Amino acid sequence: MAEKTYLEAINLAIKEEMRRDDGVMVFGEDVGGEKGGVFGVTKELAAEFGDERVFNSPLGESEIAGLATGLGIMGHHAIAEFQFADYILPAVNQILSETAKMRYRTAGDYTAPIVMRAPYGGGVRGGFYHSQSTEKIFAGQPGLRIVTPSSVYDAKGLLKAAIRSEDPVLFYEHKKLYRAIKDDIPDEDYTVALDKAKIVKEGTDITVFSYGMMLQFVLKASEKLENQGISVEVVDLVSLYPLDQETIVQAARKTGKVLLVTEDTKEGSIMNNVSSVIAENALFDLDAPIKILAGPESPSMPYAKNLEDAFLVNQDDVLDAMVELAEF
Amino acid sequence: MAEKTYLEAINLAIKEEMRRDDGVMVFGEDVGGEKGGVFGVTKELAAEFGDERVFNSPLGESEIAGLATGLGIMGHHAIAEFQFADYILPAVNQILSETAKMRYRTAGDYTAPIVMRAPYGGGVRGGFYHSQSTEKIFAGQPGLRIVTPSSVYDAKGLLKAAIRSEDPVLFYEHKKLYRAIKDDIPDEDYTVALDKAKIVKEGTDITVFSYGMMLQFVLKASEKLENQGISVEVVDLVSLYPLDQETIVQAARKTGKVLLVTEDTKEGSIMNNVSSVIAENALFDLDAPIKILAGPESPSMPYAKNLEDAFLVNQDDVLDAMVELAEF
Amino acid sequence: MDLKQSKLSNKEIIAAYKVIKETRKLDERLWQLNRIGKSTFNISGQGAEVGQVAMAMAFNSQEDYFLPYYRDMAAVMSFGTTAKDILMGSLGKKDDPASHGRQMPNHYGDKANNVISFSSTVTTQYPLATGIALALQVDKKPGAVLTVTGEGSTAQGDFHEALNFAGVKKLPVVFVIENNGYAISTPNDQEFGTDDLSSRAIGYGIQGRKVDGRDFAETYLAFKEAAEFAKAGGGSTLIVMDVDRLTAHSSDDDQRVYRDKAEIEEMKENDCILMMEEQLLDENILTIEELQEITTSIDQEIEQATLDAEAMPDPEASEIMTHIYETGGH
Amino acid sequence: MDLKQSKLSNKEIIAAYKVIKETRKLDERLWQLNRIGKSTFNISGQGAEVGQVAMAMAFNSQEDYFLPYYRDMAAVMSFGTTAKDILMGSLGKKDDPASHGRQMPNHYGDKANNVISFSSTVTTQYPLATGIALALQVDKKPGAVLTVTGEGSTAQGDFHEALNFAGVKKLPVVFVIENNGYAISTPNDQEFGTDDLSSRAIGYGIQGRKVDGRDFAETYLAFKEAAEFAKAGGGSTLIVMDVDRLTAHSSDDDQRVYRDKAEIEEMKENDCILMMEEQLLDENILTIEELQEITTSIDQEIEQATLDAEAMPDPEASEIMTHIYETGGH
Ligand SMILES: Cc1ncc(C[n+]2csc(CCOP(=O)(O)OP(=O)(O)O)c2C)c(N)n1
Ligand SMILES: Cc1ncc(C[n+]2csc(CCOP(=O)(O)OP(=O)(O)O)c2C)c(N)n1
Ligand SMILES: [Mg+2]
Ligand SMILES: [Mg+2]
Repeated sequence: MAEKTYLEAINLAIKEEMRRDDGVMVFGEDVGGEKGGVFGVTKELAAEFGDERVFNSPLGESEIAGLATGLGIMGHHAIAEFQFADYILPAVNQILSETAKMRYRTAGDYTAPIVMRAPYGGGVRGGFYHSQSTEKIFAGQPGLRIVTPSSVYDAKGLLKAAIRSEDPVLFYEHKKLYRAIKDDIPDEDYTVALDKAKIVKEGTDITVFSYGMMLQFVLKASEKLENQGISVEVVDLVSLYPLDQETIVQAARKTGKVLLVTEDTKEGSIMNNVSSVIAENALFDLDAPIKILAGPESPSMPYAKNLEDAFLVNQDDVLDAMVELAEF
Repeated sequence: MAEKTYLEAINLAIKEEMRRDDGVMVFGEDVGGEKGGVFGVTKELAAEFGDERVFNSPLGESEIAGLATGLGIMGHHAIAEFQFADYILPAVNQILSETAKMRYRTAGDYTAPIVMRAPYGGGVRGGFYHSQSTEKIFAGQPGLRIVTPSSVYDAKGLLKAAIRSEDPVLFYEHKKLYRAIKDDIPDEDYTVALDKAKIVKEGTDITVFSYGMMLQFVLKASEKLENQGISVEVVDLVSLYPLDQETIVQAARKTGKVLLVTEDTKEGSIMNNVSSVIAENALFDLDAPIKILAGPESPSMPYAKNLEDAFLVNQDDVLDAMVELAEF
Repeated sequence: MDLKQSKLSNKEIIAAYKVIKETRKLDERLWQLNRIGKSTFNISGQGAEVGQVAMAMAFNSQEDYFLPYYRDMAAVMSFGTTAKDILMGSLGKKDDPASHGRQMPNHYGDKANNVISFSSTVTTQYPLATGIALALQVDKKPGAVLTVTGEGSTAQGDFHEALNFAGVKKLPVVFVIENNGYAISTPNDQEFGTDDLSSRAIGYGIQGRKVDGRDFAETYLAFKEAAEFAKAGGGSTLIVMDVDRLTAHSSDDDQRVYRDKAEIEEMKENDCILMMEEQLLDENILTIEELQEITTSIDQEIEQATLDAEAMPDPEASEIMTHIYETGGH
Repeated sequence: MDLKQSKLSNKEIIAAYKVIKETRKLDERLWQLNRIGKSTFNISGQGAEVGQVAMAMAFNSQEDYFLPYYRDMAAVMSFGTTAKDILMGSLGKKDDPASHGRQMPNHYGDKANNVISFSSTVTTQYPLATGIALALQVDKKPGAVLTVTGEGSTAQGDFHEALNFAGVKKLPVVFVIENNGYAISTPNDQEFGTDDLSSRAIGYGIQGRKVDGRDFAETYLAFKEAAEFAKAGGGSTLIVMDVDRLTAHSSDDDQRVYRDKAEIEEMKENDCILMMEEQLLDENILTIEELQEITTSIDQEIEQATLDAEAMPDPEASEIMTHIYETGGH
């Protein structure tokens, strides 16, 4: 066991997979050379694996996605970094039209076994274009997987699984978690399933689903509530698309009271998909409306401190919503 | 009153608005000259309004969106056509990063009062890239409106409202409806609200929400059911984003049995958003799970006839789902 | 240019001609199948066959990779795809190598012959081609990559992003623009502000060439040079190949609406295949009888291929839920 | 080139210099505010001020429109935005004309001075600029459009799509690439395969120019010509302006990690402002005392502007639900 941050766990996963498989390549804006990414996630990789396998791409995200997909067709498990999840948008066409459909449109003759990493989420004073949760835009494209780790353990194991997967995986990393969470993780090789939600805490009174930074708030709140005698089941979605419907439905049934927490704007967010799975499959087990706690219906996170604070769901909001649901 | 097809109604709306407002311009791939669009929606416009106001753009969708937005900033109510809703994907970055956020990010100093038209939907043997329902990709961006007309009356009135609106509007047109539906519509000028769902048929036993081609199936099925003594409330969503929550919740409450019908793939579709509005606001009024009838969780509509047939939700599927819900 | 200036043997030239002619005949058959409702779509390369085959002959489907676009039937056939394969695609058959009945007609792909699957969304193949080429480069493999798009489609951002990257990495790619004068109904002067798209190469630090795709030898030589340059590590070349679009844009279009009658007539009179046949006779590569024989035997082949393709099984409805993920369906 | 070769009057040159110097001083203040935590971000144009002001002077904010990028503080100030305005942006104040506290610092915009709002997503302003220009053209208005991006950002598809369209319509736009050698840590040779990005112009049928942004007169004359050409209906020009990036990419970066110490040193020695000041003295446009006076008065202005900006109200939290739609909130 060794203590690592979320960021270090990701860096380590890439390193170990690059050692294991010569075909793995890493590229994106500023990921190579001495810089190793604007967050430092790919630090030391160019030094260890050389400039051919780890390199800076020019500043074009559509090309980054197409390049990765082409490499994938040739059998390379390529890892492309989008500098911010906001900047994956120029690549939407490549990802939806090519990457996601390659296997299906050739009945398996060609595939794109690649990983596209994207740091998402707000609360870093990054304003409109460094704070967004863009995962929802891709959620609804069979052929594609979208996952996000919300713990240090998962950061490493999930990324390893993504790299080894024969499916294209959008790997969302919460940028606020990079240095905010630390944990002891095994030294041995392990992976985390790409398609399974995780019950991170068992409970009997209410069930809360979340991921990313918000999950930290949920976990803290549930500890508090535990002291007040309220038992909270906490589910980390892990797979944002396709959803792990089975685990979701079971966890919702267990308590009959469901809260979904996301920092994204409510309408259109991943949580709508979760809610509708529950409403279709567990309706008669519910004792309360399916509540979604989300960001405001406003375009994006503003820069001014008080505006950002007003925009971002916070620890108190989460606690209040959980209490309210428990008391319902 | 005059009988028009859905396509003619759209053409007429543009013509009338161009006569009313000199600032309205029309462009997109092949929309100008003698061709007037691959579906003929913009026929005769170049002849009447000249090549400066109606023109063929080069084949670049990001430019089309950026151009429209720039014109919008200068006060032009521009109408951009994306040849197929599948080909709006290269423009996602412009639309989400610029168009949708322009008003908010300048606190109203700059706005983009434009319309972006996109023919969507399947059942035309168009295969993967001429059949998709891409509206979901944009549903979740405050600042943007997404609407779609599902009747001839609305095709004209809704487009007029979109052109006059000071908000950017994605105007989705179901390509299968272009020539499939005809109706008498008023000769007088009228508009249809951009933000209101419509109860297109009142009923008391079940409530079915839909739009596009699927709504036709719902309407036909509900006539049949009416003969069998089952009374169906049919709601045309009209506004796909933001949803008209009030009308949706009321209509769901009215019967307590809700079916949502879309031809899109289920998870991530607009219907998830509708479901979650109902599950949050009308849960205790429900007498049945919120059922979504949708396309399969498969990447896109294939070409071979039997594959397309298997993929597309059809009249029988709709009828069966409605009967099942009524009998629940 | 004389055909023989290509430095190809008569045998090779005749083989090329056969593919050209077969493609034309096959395309005519596809239009028929469309008219009688057996396929719902056709988009054809009539007027581009000579250039396409000359282009493809500079590559080989063992080590090179081809990312075509929808008009590239002749080029794809040169890479090894058969008439029956293509017919299966148009008829939506299970054994269609391009997509197993999933994609529209003319969306080529053929793993056995290194032809990579094409989507309808134009120019996405350019970035993909850079990925294929980078794999060759990093894996120290000998091949080069050929990729094609239409001149209208060069307006896409992907065109630029791919060329830019290819220039940085000196990738072994030959990027081709088939310029047939129109993007559906939109003529060249509404598509771009230059008369010579190959002038774009310089801005990426790659080679630029312009060839007349109606001229077999000129086209072949240009591509041969570009392919060799790529394989020798010189980097990419952008080649603009002028061709004609003898037909409407597709079976959903009628070009008489937006093109002059005279322009269409003239183009038909200068049909590249007629010109090549004249050359074959003039240069004594084939006699008129031999030409006739070739035509007859192609007719028979197409007939047989059609029967064979029609007899093949359709995909099963349940296949819509297969090959979505590694594990199958959802 | 001598400053006077610009054909500008001494008065105009001095006015230009004042903006240049003020920008530098203001930027230094912004770094301070960042270091003490009053703003959380700064991205600066140090090393580009001379070129930017020379560029902007060829336009006027009555009839022309400017779509800048984040390093364009000097140019934006030439268009009329004040130090206080910019400080309000960095401090996230309600009256910040760029975004009313909504966007990050250095995301310029100023309706009163025809400066159009900029987003962080690079190069989206290029297509927007074509829309502004087309409106001018169609509405028969006299102005031209100036838009700028960084050299790394030219790899975006939007760069290409916009230039392509501008070429077709002969739009009155001057497209600018500020080449400071790096995109964050990525040097020119990893960004594109050419030494001369202005060679891309020809492929779009527009004019291409390359200028040394450290040379005031050369830069001004090139832009003047391009602006006049645009306004005369000649169409667009692409101008590559070489500048330096004296600072790190932004306050989140440290360029010593990836740039040679010597390279940084040399650049600092050749600081464009020092060079211009030498010229001002050499050409007897200003005396050393006058230079000193200007600096002193700018220091005072910046001081006052900072106090003024800090005293301005913050936006109210409730504003996050305003200006979303025509009707206000959701
Ligand atoms: C991204 C995208 N936008 C629009 C279309 C619709 N479309 C199909 S072909 C075509 C014209 C292509 O013209 P060109 O590139 O000149 O090729 P040609 O058909 O003339 O060979 C258009 C607009 C598409 N397939 N993809
Ligand atoms: C579409 C997009 N991708 C990535 C980024 C992140 N990013 C911001 S600035 C920058 C480098 C820009 O380099 P260049 O264009 O040379 O401008 P410079 O900063 O050197 O002036 C990058 C990668 C972005 N803002 N937008
Ligand atoms: Mg063409
Ligand atoms: Mg730069």
